[in-house]
Order: sequence, then C-alpha cells, then structure tokens
Amino acid sequence: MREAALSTLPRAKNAPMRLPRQAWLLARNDLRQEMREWELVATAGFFTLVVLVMFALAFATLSRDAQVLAVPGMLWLTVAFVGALTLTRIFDRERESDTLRALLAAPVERLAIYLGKALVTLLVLLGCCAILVPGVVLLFPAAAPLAEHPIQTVTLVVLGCLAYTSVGTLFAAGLATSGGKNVLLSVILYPLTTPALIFALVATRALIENHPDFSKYLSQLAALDIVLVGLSGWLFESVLVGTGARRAPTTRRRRG
Amino acid sequence: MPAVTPLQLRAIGKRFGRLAVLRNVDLTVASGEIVGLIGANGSGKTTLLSIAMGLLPMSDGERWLGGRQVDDISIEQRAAMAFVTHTTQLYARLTARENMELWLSLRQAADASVGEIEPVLRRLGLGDAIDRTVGTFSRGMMQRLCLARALAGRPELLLLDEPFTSLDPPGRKRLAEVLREEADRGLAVLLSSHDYDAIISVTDRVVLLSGGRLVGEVVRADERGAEGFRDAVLALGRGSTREAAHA
Amino acid sequence: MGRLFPVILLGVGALTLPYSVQRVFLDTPIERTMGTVQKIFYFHVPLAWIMMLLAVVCGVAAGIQIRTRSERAEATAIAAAELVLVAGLGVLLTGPIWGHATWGKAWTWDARQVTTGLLWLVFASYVLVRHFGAAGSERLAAALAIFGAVNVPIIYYAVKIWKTTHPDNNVVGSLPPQMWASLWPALGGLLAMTLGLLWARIRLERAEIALDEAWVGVEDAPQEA
Amino acid sequence: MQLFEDFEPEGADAAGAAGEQAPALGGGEYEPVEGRDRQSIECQRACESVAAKKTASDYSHIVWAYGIIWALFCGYGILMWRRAQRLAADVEALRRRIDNGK
Repeated sequence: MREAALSTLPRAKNAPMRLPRQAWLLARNDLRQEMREWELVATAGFFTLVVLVMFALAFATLSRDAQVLAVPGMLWLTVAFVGALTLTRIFDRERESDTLRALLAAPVERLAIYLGKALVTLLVLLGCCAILVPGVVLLFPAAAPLAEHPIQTVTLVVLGCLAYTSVGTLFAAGLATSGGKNVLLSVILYPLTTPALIFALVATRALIENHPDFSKYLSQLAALDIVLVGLSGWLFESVLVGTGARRAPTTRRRRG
Repeated sequence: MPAVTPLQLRAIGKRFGRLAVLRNVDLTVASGEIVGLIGANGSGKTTLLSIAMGLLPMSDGERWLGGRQVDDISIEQRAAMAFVTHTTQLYARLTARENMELWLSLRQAADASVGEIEPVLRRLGLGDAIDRTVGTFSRGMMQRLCLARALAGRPELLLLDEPFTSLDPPGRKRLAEVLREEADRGLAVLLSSHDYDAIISVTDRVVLLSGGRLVGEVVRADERGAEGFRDAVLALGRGSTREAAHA
Repeated sequence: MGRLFPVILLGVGALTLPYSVQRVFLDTPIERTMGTVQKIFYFHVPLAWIMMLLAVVCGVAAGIQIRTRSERAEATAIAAAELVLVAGLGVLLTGPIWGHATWGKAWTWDARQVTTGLLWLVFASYVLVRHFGAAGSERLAAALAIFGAVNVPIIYYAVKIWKTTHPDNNVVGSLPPQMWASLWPALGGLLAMTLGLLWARIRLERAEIALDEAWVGVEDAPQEA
Repeated sequence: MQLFEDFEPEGADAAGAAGEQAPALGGGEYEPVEGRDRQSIECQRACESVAAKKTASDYSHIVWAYGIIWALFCGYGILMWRRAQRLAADVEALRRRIDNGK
C-alpha cells in the first residue's frame, strides 16, 4: 500500500481536515512531553510568581490613582517576559535534536506546525495569567474591577496573549531553523510585539477605570489579533523554508 | 516498479553570498538504486541532500521528482520521501513507540497503522526497546529508530545523511541488508557517508562531491566484481584527497 | 537611463530644497500660537510621511521577495529599510527640537513618538538581522520588514485612539493655503532627494549581488578549463 | 520721518536721540507725544526683547533641525559613496583575477 506517490500532482489539496488534525496532534505531542517533566509550566509559573512578589515589594505602597496606571503595565510586561521565556524553551526543545527540521521534511502542513506551537505557547501563557491576574487583584485594590468583570477580563487576557503568541511563534520558529542565535529573539520580539501590548494595556486600563470605551478597545485588539495571526500564518512557511517560484532566469545585462 | 525516476537534480547551484557551496550538480537516482555520495567535510553533501528534500532553496538549477519539475514540494510528495540525518530528530522525552505513533498518525487520516510499529522496530533490532524513553537510547539505537520511522512511511525515495556514523559493525551490516531489501522492492536511496567500507558494501553507484561539484562516478558493474568496485571507489576517494591537498 | 535617473532626482531635489527653504522662511506667515519655530513643521512632517512611505515600500518589497525570491525586490527592501533609518532619525531628532521649543519638553512619551520610535527600532533590527544574521536569515528579516510595514497604520491611528499632547491628525487638513503652498515644495524636494538616494542604493545593492555572482563564476572558470 | 519733523522746532540737536529716550515725565517744556510715554515704551521694549529672544531661540532650533536633516542625508550619501568605492575596488580585483587566469 502506497498512500502517496512522487508522481502525484503537486498541491493536490484533498484533505481539508488534515490541518486541524495535524495541529492538534503536534500540540498534544508537546503537551505529552510537558506532562513528563512539567518543565515549561514549572519554570514559567515560578517566574510569574517571582515577578508578582517583586511587584508587591516594589509597588505595594502606591496610591490608588497610581495603581490604576501601574497595574496594566505590570500585567502585560509580565506577559512579555514570560512569553519570551516560553518561546525560547519551546523551540529549544525542537532544536535539541533537530526535530523541527524533521517536521518540515515530513508530510505535515507547515501551518499545522505553527498552530500547534502557538496553541501550546498560548496555553502556557494563559496558565501564567491564571496566577498573575488573581495575584494582582489581591495585591492592588485598584485592580478590583478585573475580578468584578470576569468575562471581560478573561476575553482581554486571551486576546492580548494571542496577539503576543502569534507574532512570537513565527519569529521564534524562524530563529530556530536559521541556525541563528537565540539572543536575537528578544531583540526582534520586544519592538514587534509592543504595539499589540500597548493596545492590550489601553484596554486593561479602560477596564479598570470602567471606561465606556473598553468594548471599543477590545474589538480593536481583536482586529489586531486577526491581522497578526493571518500575517504570521501566511509568512510561516516562507520564513521556515524558502518557498515560491525560483527566481526567473534573467537575461544578464552585459557588464563592462 | 514505477517507470518514473524518483529524483533528478539538474545543474543545481547553491550560493551563500560569495560562497558557492554547490556548482552545477547533476544527479539522478533511479528506483531500486542505492547511490552513495562521498566527499570531504564541507564538500556540500548535506546541502545537496537538503536541497533534494526541499529544506533549502536552491540558487540555480531544477529539481525533478517523479518526472515532474518541482519548485515547492507538496505534502503528497513529501509523504513519498523520507530524510534521515545524522542529528537524531527524535523527541528524547517520549518512548520509541510514542515517537513512531506521532509520525504515523501525522501521516494518516486514522491511527490505523499503529499496529505496524512493532514489526518495523523488530526488523531493525529494537524489539526490546519499544517502550523505553528515547533519551535512554544509545546513538546507534536512535539512528536505527530514525530509519524505522522513515521506512514505516513506505517512501519511494529515501535520503540518508551519514547513516553509518554511530552504528557498530553488526548495526551497519543490518542497515545495509535492510536498505538492499527495500531497494529490491523499488526504493530509491541516496546516502552520504565518509565510511568507504560501508558505502562499498551497500551501493550500486558512488559519486564524489568535491568543492561543491561532482567530480567522479563509479558504477558497480557486474563483470568487475566486488573487488573491482572496491578499488575504483577507493581510488576515487584518494583522488579527492589529493585534489584537496593540491588546492 | 538607470544610471541617470538617480542623478536627475537628486538634481531636482537639490534645486527644489533651496527654493522651499526660501518659501518657508520668507514667504510664509508665522504661525500664531507656536511662532517661528513652527517652520520646522515644513521639514518634520514631510520627512515623517516619507519615512512611512519607505516603511511601506520596504514591507511590500519584502513581501515580493519572500514570494518570488526576486533579487530586485530584495535590493529594494534593503535600500528602503536603510533610508527608513535615515529619515526616521531625522524625524526623531527634529521632533524633539520642535517639542522643546513649543511644549518646553523634548520627549513627552507621546503615543506617536513612541510608536515612531518603535517603527525605527523594528527597521533597525531588520538591518541588524541582514548584516549579522546566519545564512537563511534573509527570509526572517523580510518577515520583520513586513510586520514593520503593518505597524505604519497602527502608528497613524495611534493618535486618534490615545488622545495625547500631539497635534491631531486633522491639523494638517486645516492648514491655511499659504502653508500648504510651502509644504508642497518641501515635500517634493525631500521626496526627490530620498527617491534619488533610494534608487542609487538599489543599484548599488544589485551591483553587489551581480559582483558576487561574477566572483563565483570566475572561480568556476579555471577548474572547468 | 514724520516723527522727526514733530520734534524739529524745539531742539534740533537732541532730535536724533529723542526716539530712544523721550523724557516723558521730565519737564513741561516738551509736549508729550501721543503713545510715547515711558511706560508704554518700556513695555514695548520688554516685549521686543522677549520676542527677539524667542525668535533667536526659534531660529537656533530651526537651524539645528534643518542642519540635522542635511547632515543625515549627507552622512548617508558618504556611506554610499564609500560603499561604491569598495565595490569599484572589488571589480578591479575581479578584473585582475580574470586577466591572470588567461
């Protein structure tokens, strides 16, 4: 039984369910490895706790007005730090024995690799936010509205983390295959994700202040999410393995 | 046996800026044929295999798969190819069975083929280690597991980058036997190696890559016999080292 | 034609800019609330527009490069990114000078300042990745440029979303005609200058690529003979 | 010119300086000129000096801003010129190499 042949037509898209299935299989594979050691969750969760304690020590005496400004910053700064940590680890795991290259050579949709990795990163980030947000609410009285509007808070956190993850996964994967230095990741990641984080920041502040524009900011963040996920998904294959038609053979101008 | 040629590389060139890694390389691998790729370190063997597998874009030339020119290798085409590298490419935290399961379930619509895992592993001498974590394996065992994973997908074209490096003599012998069996069923194999003895024992044809270009070829002709082929390959290898020393 | 074009553009720029300086300083009324210093506006704002235009050019070229692997697109992306850095530095330096004179504070952490700075940083990291990245990182850099270009509209709307000290976007729309009349030559001159430099830089980059190929070709020749 | 003619009949010698230091509160022999009392003149001078200072600082700001833009473009031009020089040297090396090869 041969399931495929080299002589089949290229780009025969005959398996519509392949993408979600493969994405889920890859995410499950990552989660399964994680459940052997709890390495990612433990380091990221511990890191979140440490940051939270440091915030408590540094900012506990802030006035209520100042807290309104400080709390959104703490929240999204921590997400940025934890995100960079998680992304580095999650692709280090694929680099250890070059499994990412194996996946690229395997009959796997490239988009499925992206979605699987992004899903795991998102889950880890959300897990950290499950520590972070209640912690912030407990420590800073001004953050109480976050607890009073749980649905809005959860939506906001998911959308914000999604924005970060979508961009981060693309560039972490790109660096993992280009044999580059991981140091470049933070250099690239922080300026690129800051616009998304600023949107999340503004929305968080609106939520804390019970500002009527909150839903507007939230929908803007959602629109940004769609743009970022779409763009990253579109670029993922090209960044990991060069695609597209080969450069057309140009007639060389004479050089003299 | 399919009539088409699984892999044909025409005038492949690969440059990184001013550095030409491959120049004008023509290479064909037919069904049932095992082709050996020899050459010094840095002669472009791994680059050539990566280009054949579509993991690197080429700067010049054409890649033909199954009689058709291919710029972007489709999923269906990748399903008919397999690439085993000297890096093990296995998840060290998972068991051999789980690694195989992941690969087979990624390929197929249902987890139907999971029953095939044990025979394949046993064939490569890993029958006792099925449920051990890959992290506890020796390099040689990992290499065999990789090969098992590649063969389980029943490819038409198998690319191997330094498959003999960490195998012990019995392991090499077994690998050679398995490759020969698969080739007899129509598999096309392209493998690179430093190990002349292993190459001589398994290949039908040996090509020498030097400085990014193909500089020599020896075909195992029936009338020449094993010794003749052996001497020709060794002479080819000596020629390349002399050339390298000269340059 | 290819050789002449940048020279023509640079020449047009060299002629237009003195004329626009003369217009700005002698023929344009002094703005009532900000005074003479408002004249920085005639160079700051066009330069900011040019920077954004170049960022978009770079993003589009990078998109074409990643799809078709065209060397022309690649050279364009590199040249545009470098000029984004030059123009961006101009915007980021003249902005605080203007701000220092009118608001009394050079850097106010205003949203548009911050996002312009971010855009600049994104393209700086593009140039860095191009220079120091490993082989194959040109695709990563291209993705970086595409994201940088996507940031441009975000920057543009940032002012509307976050009401801050920066003049609103529609200030430009409500300018008196005399000020518009002075803005056009300044914009034209700067644009001609930048495009001339862009064109020259693209030619240079392509010459470099062709030279790389020529070297590879020469190394081929003696061994074939 | 009109101003001087007003002062002419009383003291022609002092006329030149009168514009600067009109002794508005001094004596009764001079008829105070409309709008030229000491207070308003001092006020005007103060305004003028503030304006002059502002204009001077504005101009220095403008000169800086303008200079920076030019310096940046020139700097980039120089960088590009140096790059072109390097490229020309490279072409020369290539040409020599080809000539040697033949």
